[in-house]
Amino acid sequence: MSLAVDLFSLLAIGAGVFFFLAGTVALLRFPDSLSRLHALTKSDNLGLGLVVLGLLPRAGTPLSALKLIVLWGLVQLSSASVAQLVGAALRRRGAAE
Amino acid sequence: MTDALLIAAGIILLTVAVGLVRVLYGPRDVDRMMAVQLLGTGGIAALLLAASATGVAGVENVALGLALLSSFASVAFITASTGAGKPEQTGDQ
Amino acid sequence: MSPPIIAGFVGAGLVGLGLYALIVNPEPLKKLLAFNLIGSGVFLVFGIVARRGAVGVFPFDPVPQAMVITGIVVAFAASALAVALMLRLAEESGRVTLDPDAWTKPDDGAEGP
Amino acid sequence: MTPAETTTSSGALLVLAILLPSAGILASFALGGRNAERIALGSAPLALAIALSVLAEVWRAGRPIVYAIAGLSPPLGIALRADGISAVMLVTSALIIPAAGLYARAGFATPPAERESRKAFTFWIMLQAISAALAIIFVSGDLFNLYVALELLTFAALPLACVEGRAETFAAALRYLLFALFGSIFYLLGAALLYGAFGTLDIALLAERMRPLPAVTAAAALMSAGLLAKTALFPLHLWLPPAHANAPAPASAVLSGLVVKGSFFLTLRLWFYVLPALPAVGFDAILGALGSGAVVFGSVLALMQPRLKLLIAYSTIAQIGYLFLIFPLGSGLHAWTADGWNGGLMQVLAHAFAKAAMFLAAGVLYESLGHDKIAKFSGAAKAMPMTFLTLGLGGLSLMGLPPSGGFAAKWLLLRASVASGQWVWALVLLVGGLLAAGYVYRILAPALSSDPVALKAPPRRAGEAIALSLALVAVVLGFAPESFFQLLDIGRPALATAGLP
Amino acid sequence: MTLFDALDLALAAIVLGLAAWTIAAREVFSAVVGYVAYGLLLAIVWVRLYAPDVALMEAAIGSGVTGVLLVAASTRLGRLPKAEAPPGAALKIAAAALSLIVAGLLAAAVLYLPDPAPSLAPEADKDLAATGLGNAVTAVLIAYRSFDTMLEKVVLVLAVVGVWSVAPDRFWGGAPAPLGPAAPEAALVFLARILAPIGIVIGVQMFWVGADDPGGAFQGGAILAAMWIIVMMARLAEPPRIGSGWLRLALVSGPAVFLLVGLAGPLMAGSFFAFPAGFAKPLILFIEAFMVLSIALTLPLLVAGPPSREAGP
Repeated sequence: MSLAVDLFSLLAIGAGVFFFLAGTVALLRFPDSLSRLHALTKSDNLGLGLVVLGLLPRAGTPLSALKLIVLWGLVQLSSASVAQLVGAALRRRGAAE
Repeated sequence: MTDALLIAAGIILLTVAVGLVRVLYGPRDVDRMMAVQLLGTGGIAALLLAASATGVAGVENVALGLALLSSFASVAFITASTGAGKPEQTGDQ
Repeated sequence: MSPPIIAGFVGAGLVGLGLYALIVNPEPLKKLLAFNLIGSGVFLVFGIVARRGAVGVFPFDPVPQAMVITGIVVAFAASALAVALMLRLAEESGRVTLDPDAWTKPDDGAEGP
Repeated sequence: MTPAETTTSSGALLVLAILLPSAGILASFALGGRNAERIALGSAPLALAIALSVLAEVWRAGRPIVYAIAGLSPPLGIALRADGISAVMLVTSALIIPAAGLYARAGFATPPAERESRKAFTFWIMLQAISAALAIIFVSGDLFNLYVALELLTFAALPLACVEGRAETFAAALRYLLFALFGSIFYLLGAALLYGAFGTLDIALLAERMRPLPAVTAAAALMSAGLLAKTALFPLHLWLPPAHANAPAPASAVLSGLVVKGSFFLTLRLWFYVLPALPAVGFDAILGALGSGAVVFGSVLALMQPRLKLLIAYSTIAQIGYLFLIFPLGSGLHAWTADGWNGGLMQVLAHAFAKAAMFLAAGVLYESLGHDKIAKFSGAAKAMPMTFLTLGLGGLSLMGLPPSGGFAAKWLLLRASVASGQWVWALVLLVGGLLAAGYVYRILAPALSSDPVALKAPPRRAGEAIALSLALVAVVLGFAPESFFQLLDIGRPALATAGLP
Repeated sequence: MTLFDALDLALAAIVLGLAAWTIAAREVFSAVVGYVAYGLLLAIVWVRLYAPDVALMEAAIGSGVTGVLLVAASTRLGRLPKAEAPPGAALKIAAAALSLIVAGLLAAAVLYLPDPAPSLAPEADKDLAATGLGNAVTAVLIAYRSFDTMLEKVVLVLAVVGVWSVAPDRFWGGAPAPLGPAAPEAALVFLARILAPIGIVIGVQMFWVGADDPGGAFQGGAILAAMWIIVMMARLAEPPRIGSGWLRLALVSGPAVFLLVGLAGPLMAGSFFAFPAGFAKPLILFIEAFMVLSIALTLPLLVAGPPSREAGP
């Protein structure tokens, strides 16, 4: 049982790490701001989501599990909104140029 | 398992830190901001992993606080740079 | 190397970096940033002291930590005051400078009572 | 001194001395409008009564009075401790602050048409804040509590410096703020190291546990640097002249007379109370040398100032310099130590009164002449004799001529330097006195001419009288009896150890 | 070298690197961005030092609210012409030498602190039962060193007066400028609408659990303050008029309640700022509740700056 859980955690967290890596590579290598933004938002949310998923079975109490989920939800919300805002700012700037 | 969690935390932290190169090179302010946003998320993930590995009490609350504020700086950047109705400030040199 | 020792070097480094910037950078806002760097370095020293004070079951000495919490709030208040002054100075004069000679007007007698 | 010092009788007075102005700040802020002025002036007699009671109690007890807040002794709790110098300084600030307040009633009243005005609201709250901050500085026995007090003092002094709201006052205030922030953060850094080394920030406990460690040397250097920046000791004085000279007169009086003494007082506490057990590493000579530099530099610059308020501000830099002669002359256990100590403290008091008087007089002068350019003072003394008498009496104290507190101070310092064979300080005292005579002469000489002068407004009698009475206190200090110096010695650590067989 | 050491060293290097960036950056705006990132990492450093209470403060105030303040300032000041001449080489060398000496002195001082380190942890814990609290840091702040905390709240009131006092006379009594754009993006409004209620719950919870767990009045207040700021940035609320009596009352309520309870100490428990045995925890929570309110109002007002609109009728 515990082995299976650990394996699950490791897999999820490993995948999460991969997405953070991907996000960073995108941030560094993609040619323009808008595409960097798209890649980054998706990867960084998936990354955190997978890490949270991997940690859920290890949460001691239901409350801390709930906190983890709320936390992920908050980051998801923030990240999506910020992406919109940045996108809009970029568009405005593009139009101004 | 503990080691695995710590390694994961370390990789994430280093990865997003490498992303900070964007803070250095920009070229635009939004690029700098994105790097900070990524750092925030990565920091939260690393914090959660390290907390789970070491069992330090109260770290969840810190992570929750960080999550709550993760959009804070970016929103401030955007509202400040567009707030006064002036064209967005760019970092292009 | 234990975290307190590493943090000690970070604290010392931050104070040094901040002090250098405080002296060298002429822009007031950058001086304020430098002050904040020094501040966080100082708070780290408190944090190290607190962590070194771990005894038995207590992982840290709570007294220095409480002092840092007080200090962070005061440092923020100071930053806010400095920013308010800079913005008003910019509004009144169109520039923000600490150069004392910028304000000496030769003979207008407008100085305060 | 016992480690677990507990509350002595009448110790509660010390808490009240702090809480009264603190409550005044909060009430003034909440009620707003004209209440700020009413509360500030209305509470002043009470503050003076508390200060005098503290003085009487310290004198009666013959040893410091102590209050352990929350009934918790250091190291976990905070203890307030008033010794002789605390009591005397408390009274000094309880006299000068209301004097500045009474003087300011004319300029800082809320205009009749308004419910509340920016200048009045700010001024009256900050005046009380200075009194609260100084009360803590004079009686607190805990270095972190003193840090909070230092910040309180900065946050109070700064808006006073720029309450006029002109660009140059903002610039001066900004510079002041950056120096002050540098000062408090370095002070705090030193406190962190001391806590790390000894596990307490209580002054008495620190003195007891003191032993030479790298952390102590570093803390001493860092805290001193921070405090010197706040005291505007040469070469960290750059912020002072514009900040003090551009503030309105009653604010300048408090800033120059009292506020810089706050951080000086802490420097005293640090070196004489926390660190006396440290083997001398030449710090006292360095402080004395910097003080001497300040005396010469400040005086020479004062000689060159075209405006009276700037001249007085530069003279503050010079007079602060004298204070630091207390470190080479008042430390250790020698025959001359008492003279050095008493002389340094007398200089604190004499300068506080003389400088406050001179800034207030300069304010009256400005109102009446419409300017404060020294070159155009011709004949003014005849038109406003009381003001120039105040400037003259204050100048007497600055020069160190009898009869004045300044004379007593410099005479004692001179005696100590001769007795100790440290002639260089004697030379500084003489040169400083001559230079001060020069800049006081510069103010008075043109004014005494018989040229006709046109006043824009007749001098404000009440303002003149307040300034003159402060100047008279500075003169009367010159007649301080021996018992006054005994009072100053109560609780002085060097004496406590000297008394032991 | 263990894994932890490697992680710590890496973290230390990044923190110092970011600090160096903030002072080296040419544009003030990018320096501020670096500073915000630096603050985030510092929060992690604080966790490593077993100081979650401080980490929360650093995240909320050191990085968050200070970040907003500095960002706004940098966009407004960054446009101004540079008045100052760059520093000369001699000054740079002297400053570098001085900074090196100070940093070296400090590092040596920290390295050679006595071992075993002195600590008040056992004493703080011994008296903890009397306060009814479980979080020693909260106990230090509100009970053992309550005097500091009360005075620090007075400092905050002075800071507010100080910030207001730089306003032009005609605006006295009016409101500070809005924090956000005239027409905020829909995404921002949406974010504020969702985030603020959740943040308020979390902030209140942090204050409430702060008696026993990491958190407390400062942390809770700081989070609430951040929420109010984001709501104002989305223009869902406007900065209040500084002449408002209610605002004034709420701002001083923290220190005032603290001071009054402290004054009542001799009657209740025989000493100023002492709490009566058995009744300490409710009193502490009572004081803290008002402190949360004061902090939550003070920080956003400090960010909003001096009034810049006429008071109106």
